[in-house]
Amino acid sequence: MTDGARGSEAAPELSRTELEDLYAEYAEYLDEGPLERWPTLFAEQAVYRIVTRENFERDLPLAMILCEGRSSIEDRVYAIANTAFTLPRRTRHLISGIRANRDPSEATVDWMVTANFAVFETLEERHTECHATGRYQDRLTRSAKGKLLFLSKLAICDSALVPNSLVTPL
Amino acid sequence: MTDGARGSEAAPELSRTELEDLYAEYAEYLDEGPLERWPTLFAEQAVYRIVTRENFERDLPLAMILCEGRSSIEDRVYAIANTAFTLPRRTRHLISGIRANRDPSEATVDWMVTANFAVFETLEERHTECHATGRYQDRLTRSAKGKLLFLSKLAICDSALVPNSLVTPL
Amino acid sequence: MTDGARGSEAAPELSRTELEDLYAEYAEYLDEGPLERWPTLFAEQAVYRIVTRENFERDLPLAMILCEGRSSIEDRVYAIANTAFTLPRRTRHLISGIRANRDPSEATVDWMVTANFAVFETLEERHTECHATGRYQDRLTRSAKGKLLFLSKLAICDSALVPNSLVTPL
Amino acid sequence: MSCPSLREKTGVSEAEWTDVSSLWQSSGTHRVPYRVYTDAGLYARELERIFHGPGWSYVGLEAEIPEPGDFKLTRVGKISVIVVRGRAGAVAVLQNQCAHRGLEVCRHAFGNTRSFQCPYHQWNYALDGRLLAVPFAKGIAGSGGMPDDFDAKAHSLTPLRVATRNGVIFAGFDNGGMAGEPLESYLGEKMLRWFDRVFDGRALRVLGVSRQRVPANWKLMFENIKDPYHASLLHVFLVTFGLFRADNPSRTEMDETGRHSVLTSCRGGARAANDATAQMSSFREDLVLKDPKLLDIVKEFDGPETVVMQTIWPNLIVQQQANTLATRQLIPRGVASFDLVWTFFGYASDDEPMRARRLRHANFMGPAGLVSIDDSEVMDIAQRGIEADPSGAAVLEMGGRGVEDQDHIVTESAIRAFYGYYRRVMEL
Amino acid sequence: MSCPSLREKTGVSEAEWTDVSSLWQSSGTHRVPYRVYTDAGLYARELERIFHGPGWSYVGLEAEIPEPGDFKLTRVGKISVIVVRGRAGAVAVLQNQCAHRGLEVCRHAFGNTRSFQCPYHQWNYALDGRLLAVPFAKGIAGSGGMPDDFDAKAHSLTPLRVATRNGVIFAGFDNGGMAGEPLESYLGEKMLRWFDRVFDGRALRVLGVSRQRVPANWKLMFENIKDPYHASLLHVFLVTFGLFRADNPSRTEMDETGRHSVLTSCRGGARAANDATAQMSSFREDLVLKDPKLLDIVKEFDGPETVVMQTIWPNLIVQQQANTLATRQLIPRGVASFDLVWTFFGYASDDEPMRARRLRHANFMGPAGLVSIDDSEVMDIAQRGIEADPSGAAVLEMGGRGVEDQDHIVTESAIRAFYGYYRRVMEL
Amino acid sequence: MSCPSLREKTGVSEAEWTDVSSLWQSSGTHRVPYRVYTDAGLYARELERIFHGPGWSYVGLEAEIPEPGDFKLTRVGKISVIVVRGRAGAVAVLQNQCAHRGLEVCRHAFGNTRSFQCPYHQWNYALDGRLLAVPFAKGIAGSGGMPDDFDAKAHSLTPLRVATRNGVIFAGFDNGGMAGEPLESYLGEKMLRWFDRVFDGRALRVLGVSRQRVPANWKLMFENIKDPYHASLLHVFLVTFGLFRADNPSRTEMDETGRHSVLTSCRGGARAANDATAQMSSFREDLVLKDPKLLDIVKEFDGPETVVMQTIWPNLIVQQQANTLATRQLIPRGVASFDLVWTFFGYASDDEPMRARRLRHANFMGPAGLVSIDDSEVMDIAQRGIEADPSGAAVLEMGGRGVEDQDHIVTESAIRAFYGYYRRVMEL
Ligand code: FES
Ligand code: FES
Ligand code: FES
Ligand SMILES: [Fe+3]
Ligand SMILES: [Fe+3]
Ligand SMILES: [Fe+3]
Repeated sequence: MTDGARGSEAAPELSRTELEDLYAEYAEYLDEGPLERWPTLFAEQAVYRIVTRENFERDLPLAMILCEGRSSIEDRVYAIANTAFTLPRRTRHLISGIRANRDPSEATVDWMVTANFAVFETLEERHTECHATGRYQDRLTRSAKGKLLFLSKLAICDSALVPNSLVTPL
Repeated sequence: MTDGARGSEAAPELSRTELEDLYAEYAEYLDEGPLERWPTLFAEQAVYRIVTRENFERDLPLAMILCEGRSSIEDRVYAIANTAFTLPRRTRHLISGIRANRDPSEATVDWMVTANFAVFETLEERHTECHATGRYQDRLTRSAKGKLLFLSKLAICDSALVPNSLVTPL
Repeated sequence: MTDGARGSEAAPELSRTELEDLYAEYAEYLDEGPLERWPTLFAEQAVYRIVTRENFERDLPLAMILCEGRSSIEDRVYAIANTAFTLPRRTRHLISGIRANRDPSEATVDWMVTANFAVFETLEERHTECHATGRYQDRLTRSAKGKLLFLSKLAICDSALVPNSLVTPL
Repeated sequence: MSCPSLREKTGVSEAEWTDVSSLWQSSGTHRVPYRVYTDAGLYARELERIFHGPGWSYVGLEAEIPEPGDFKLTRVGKISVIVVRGRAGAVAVLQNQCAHRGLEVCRHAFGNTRSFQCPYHQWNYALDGRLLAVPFAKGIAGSGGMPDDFDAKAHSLTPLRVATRNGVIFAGFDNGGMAGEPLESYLGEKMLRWFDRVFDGRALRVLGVSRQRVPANWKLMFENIKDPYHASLLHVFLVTFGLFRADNPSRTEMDETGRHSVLTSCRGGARAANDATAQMSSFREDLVLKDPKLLDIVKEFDGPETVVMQTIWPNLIVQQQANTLATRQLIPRGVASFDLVWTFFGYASDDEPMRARRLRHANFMGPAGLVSIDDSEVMDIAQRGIEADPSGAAVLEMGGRGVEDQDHIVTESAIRAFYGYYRRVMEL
Repeated sequence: MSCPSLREKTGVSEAEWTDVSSLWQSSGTHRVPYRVYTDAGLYARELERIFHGPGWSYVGLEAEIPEPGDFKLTRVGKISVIVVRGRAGAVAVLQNQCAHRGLEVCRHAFGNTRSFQCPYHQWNYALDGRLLAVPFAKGIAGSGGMPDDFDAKAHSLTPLRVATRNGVIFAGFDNGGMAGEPLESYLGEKMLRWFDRVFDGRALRVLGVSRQRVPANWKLMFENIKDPYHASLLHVFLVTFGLFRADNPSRTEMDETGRHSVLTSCRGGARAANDATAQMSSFREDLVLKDPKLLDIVKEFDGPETVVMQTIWPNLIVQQQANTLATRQLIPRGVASFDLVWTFFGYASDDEPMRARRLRHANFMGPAGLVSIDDSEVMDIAQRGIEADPSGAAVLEMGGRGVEDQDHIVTESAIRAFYGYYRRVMEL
Repeated sequence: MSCPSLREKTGVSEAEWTDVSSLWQSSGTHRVPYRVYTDAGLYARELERIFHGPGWSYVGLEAEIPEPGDFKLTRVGKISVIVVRGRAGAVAVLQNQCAHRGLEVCRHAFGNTRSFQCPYHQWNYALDGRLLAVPFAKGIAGSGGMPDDFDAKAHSLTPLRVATRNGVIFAGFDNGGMAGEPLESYLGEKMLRWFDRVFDGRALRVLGVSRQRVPANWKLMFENIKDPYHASLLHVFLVTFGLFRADNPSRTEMDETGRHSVLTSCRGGARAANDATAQMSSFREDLVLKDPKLLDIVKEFDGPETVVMQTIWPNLIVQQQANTLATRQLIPRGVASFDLVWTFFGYASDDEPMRARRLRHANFMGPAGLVSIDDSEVMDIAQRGIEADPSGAAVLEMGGRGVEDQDHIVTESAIRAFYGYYRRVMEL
């Protein structure tokens, strides 16, 4: 009995729990905080983007959030927490169908990972609502110390229409 | 340390990742397409049905979708894509609580699998909404080549009331 | 290749599937019934609580449901089924991001587990709606016979505002 | 009010009350002003005059409640009613509103009971609606209780008038003491012939229920079924497999009031392309099913007709297409929404292959139907298109401007006839 | 407008404005026309005359905002207000609407602040509502700024009148300069006695807040609490464990206007079946709790009463049942919705076992309460049952047709008294 | 009607129709009655007179539909329209409503087509809206079909009048045959200067579209952009990084009607604290970006202005901030909701670094914009604050009570000018 990611011969070093835990931490830092821990899941040169399916399918490059590098991700976190005016809100990320494939284009130890997400949002005096659903298309790598990190993360929103504001990253 | 499905002695050959991946692919082919890949997850004699909890509990046989065999599943896919008039829409399947049990009634290598699902739908100019939630009651088998396939799949919808149309399978 | 929970050296005996199955059973007994099986997932001295994020963050002890011990959990189940008047409804639990950590404060074989949940509810003549989202903060232990059980379970609701009634536990 | 949800804020209903006297600009019904699909005031009048009015509404099949005490919940217009079989076997239809303080006394879609008990104070009603018991009506230890002149007989669950024909149950409210027209004359001879074709007295077997909430005005559903013209164009599946085609022999018939109608068609043999199919971009000569079982159709009724769709004012469609039989009940849910409740059935005498066939053919119909999905999608964008600008009017001139029966499908005659009756009832 | 969502399309609100002069067909209040639960026009009048009118509305407990600068948000009717403790310790209640362009200046349910600053242009308000600062009021480098005659004093956060009694905070709007009746006379002597039973001057300790949005008209909540009749029937849990039973000594008392009332009951010892229980299908002699701690109740108030439920017009219920104490505040959210906000509390002097007991007994109440869940579920189907057909009227004849105090539970007297006052205020 | 969802029950819209003659208590526009943001009747009048009226509405950029047959869907007011490039290259704007029975004939946000075909009966329309084909118009085998006098020319997709300027497309409805004012005189010379600054005739390249549904009245969006006062206070990000500051040279200009306006500002060099920043609690001297690329701004337009925000009545904002360029289109979605559609663009001649820079600067704007998110959040609580109590009025006295151009940011002059025109058009 085995528990390998697909093509387990080629990538024997990615365990199911390690993969699940990365996404669990990702959701935890966004939903529970502290938000400042969220950038620690990204590699230094990581690119993080949120796009709509509409732009994605029309090959238009616009992103709702575009961070080029972990520094830029940290700036976004700082801005959300310190410069932006936002109403009290809480998000909840549900992520399922996490599936890893060894990246065939890379000699390094990288994986392509896809997953489905649903993000719920709760505002004061209002019921919890579905804020966005969509698809992650990610690339993972390992730090020198062996920590699993996002080398890139792309969140593709199903809806072209945001319910007012997109404050917390998807 | 082990990662067996329940009763791991009896079914040592089903890994956690293989099980998760099957459902991840199932969701992917429905949500991301191409829809034509979706029938490839079913065995040739597979029965696929979507029923409401209401009919299910009253022992009424009516299905909203009834496919008897992979050919029939392929016909459904063809009809959705080619003969049906449907509005532009996008679905998102979240599946959790996937649990496999060795099928006690079979000598062959079969598993009974249950899971919970929530399917979201997004239409043009509208926000993403929860379209259906429910329960999968599935049976898995292996093809001669060892590929994990649905021998039968039953989706039981919690709501008796469909929000307009049920276009994409659950 | 390994499939250990985090810190697998310290807690080699918790497999991924065993962890997933516990939460799958938890959801199944609540959503599919029989509800009477739900208390069997708790240790005898287990504490079960549902609180709102609002009270939790203000350090207020009020719980919407407070069960001190499995007997008390069984009383709750009995009351829902036998003494309470409730409208026909069906719930669906989606749980993701299940993450286990060895409990550092305990010499016994205990784990701290966190996860995100979304619970949907369907009433007669109405569409399925998101009823609650939130966070589980649980502690697991093993019975003498080795069965994995909840030693405590805390469900923290994101919304302070319940859509009418909270009938089925979260 | 501070809105509880982002979504709701957008839902401001722009009730556009119309000056009804000037609504219909022309005589006849070859134009239908779009306001009839969007105006909240007209909708209120429809509920009053049409759904809660003197006619007969379909409420179910006797086969759904075969045993004494069996009941189902449904609605006549917006009013919740219980359809229940009494101890002696007779069917009653009761308003589902407690005579005490208005609760829905019954909350289950289907069930079996000895009596209906309101949860609030346990007032108990017989299966015919009579108030049987009021707890503590005589007080406790001499204190309290109902007044001596309290007359239990005046506080029953309001019964509706009921009529059944060959296993189909209709009900209606009493309006000013009028008992209502007898069901048979209400349906009329012409319609009875077709009604009795499917409901011929054989025992029915219910296969299941499907429900969908369509985001459109209820009349769009009736128009759809009364419109043979669309079927040959919209429904690629039907056309391609010859289940319905413009060049098949077809008829549209109305009762003398125009409120009911029937559409029949006779499937031909060949799937060949011809003059008519040349006009149909819907026709796909090349399409072949991998699993031909779906088209394994057995002739089961006399006469050449292979499709019969009957619409009965104000809330019933009777469907026979291939070997799938169903009633479709309309429940209005506001000016821009209705529930469509499909009850699929066969006959108790069906053998297993026929039962399996009916279930297989049910793939054509319902919320996921290979055919009917086209209609629910179309109704959605019909309502949206109309709401965006309800100042115009639909143009119903296919097959002329009259309301006569027709022996072809290139006509909107049945829709015009429907609106002729509608104008009279609504006084528009 | 093209509707953004399938769901919303069904939400067309059928505002059925009623001719109020003919609404109430009879004198007295043994009939309550269902339109009072469904009519948007009457609801607008309720907001104006009842919630935003001259009375006193509950807004919170002093223990919720113990320190200077502590604040909470709530609503009086549909108007958002800040309840805040000033530097000097006095409580103010301020309308949460910026004097500049109307924003909610405060967005947090609870907190502590030195001042309220509107995010839009940073106008800054003191804890008593005075406008302290307008950025750039004098312009920049001699350009712009507010006119010379701009009077900051005329642009404060509107303060409400405030009254407190033993730690409970009430507020009200000034209507035409009227200061409002003093709180004590507003409550009246009879009610004060019961009010002071729980709020006896001891320091309170808040245990937590629960909130539920009930899909029903707000008056159904008051009726429910003023209705001892239902408690002995609906609440199987209460009845079975003797927490409330028809054969327990009970009283219903009203103030002289009929707007407030109190329901008291005295738990007996034995759980035995008897004459009264024979009439209760709710009674389950066999039911035993596996964990009896839930029924470990300690007597803590003088007098024999074990349950006291007080309703104070227009938005407060004070609950004492077993050892669970709570205020329940009603916030109307439209004609068919209200928020019920429960503030559970004990006394600062409670020892740990009592605190634990109160938290345990809180299982009876709130959105998941073993008792109160029956009520929220019942209100849902009350509203649905009434909306389906609002042409009728509730029948309130239990215990006669009068509005007197009663010493038993078999009565709807307090509801009739409530509607008596309602008719006068609403001029119906 | 029995509500289908708990949520909807709370959505009862309290349409508070106002006596318009007494709405505006004062002359001038230094007060704006809150009812203009909440009243359903006024909203209906706005749709009729403003959005569906004689002016010019923005509908898109030519670069969005570069090729013949390219189309996009959008809305003018609440009316769905197709913006399409014809075979010969000319742009047409067509009402998206089938001339037969009102369906939306086009369902895709963007696409390319040879003609528009309605799914229901396959009526086929040319790219200029002409009805090309009606299937079975001549019947089948001599039966049915359209009447002989059916005039296809009278049943086209209604075309709107269209005007373009330097790649920007405007459209409007014909009102009583009036062709509408020419676009250039509609914009006016003063506004054209700024309009042509960005739209200077260079080919545009679309970078992408963002859409957000804001739970607020549409006018709050225009107020926001016409309000330089808030920018220096609310937008900490802007202020801190010197992208917009109260002490930067700034101007507000209006066209002669007051309906359009432009706000310009010139970024200074130093980020130092000074007199003005002392008044800004928004200023954070210590804040430094870890990734300074975001502030790598290249000067690309003549003149000292670094920010130019132009508002064009009734539905367009043209944004230039740093190197991010966008049109923002307003689509009203009810009295308390509007869609904001952002089309980000650059020039076809941009080199790759500039393209990358524009995409990077797009982080400032849109639904997740580091700057604009402040505005969408503020509009939410503006609407909520106002709805809670719409009896008051906004106070617009910053920079006096007049409507003149201003050369500083401490003014609400442009908002007052906007409402001056609004009062005239709305006859309030
Ligand atoms: S409301 Fe039905 S018994 Fe009282
Ligand atoms: S709206 Fe509050 S300061 Fe301007
Ligand atoms: S409605 Fe468009 S073709 Fe008939
Ligand atoms: Fe059809
Ligand atoms: Fe109660
Ligand atoms: Fe701004």
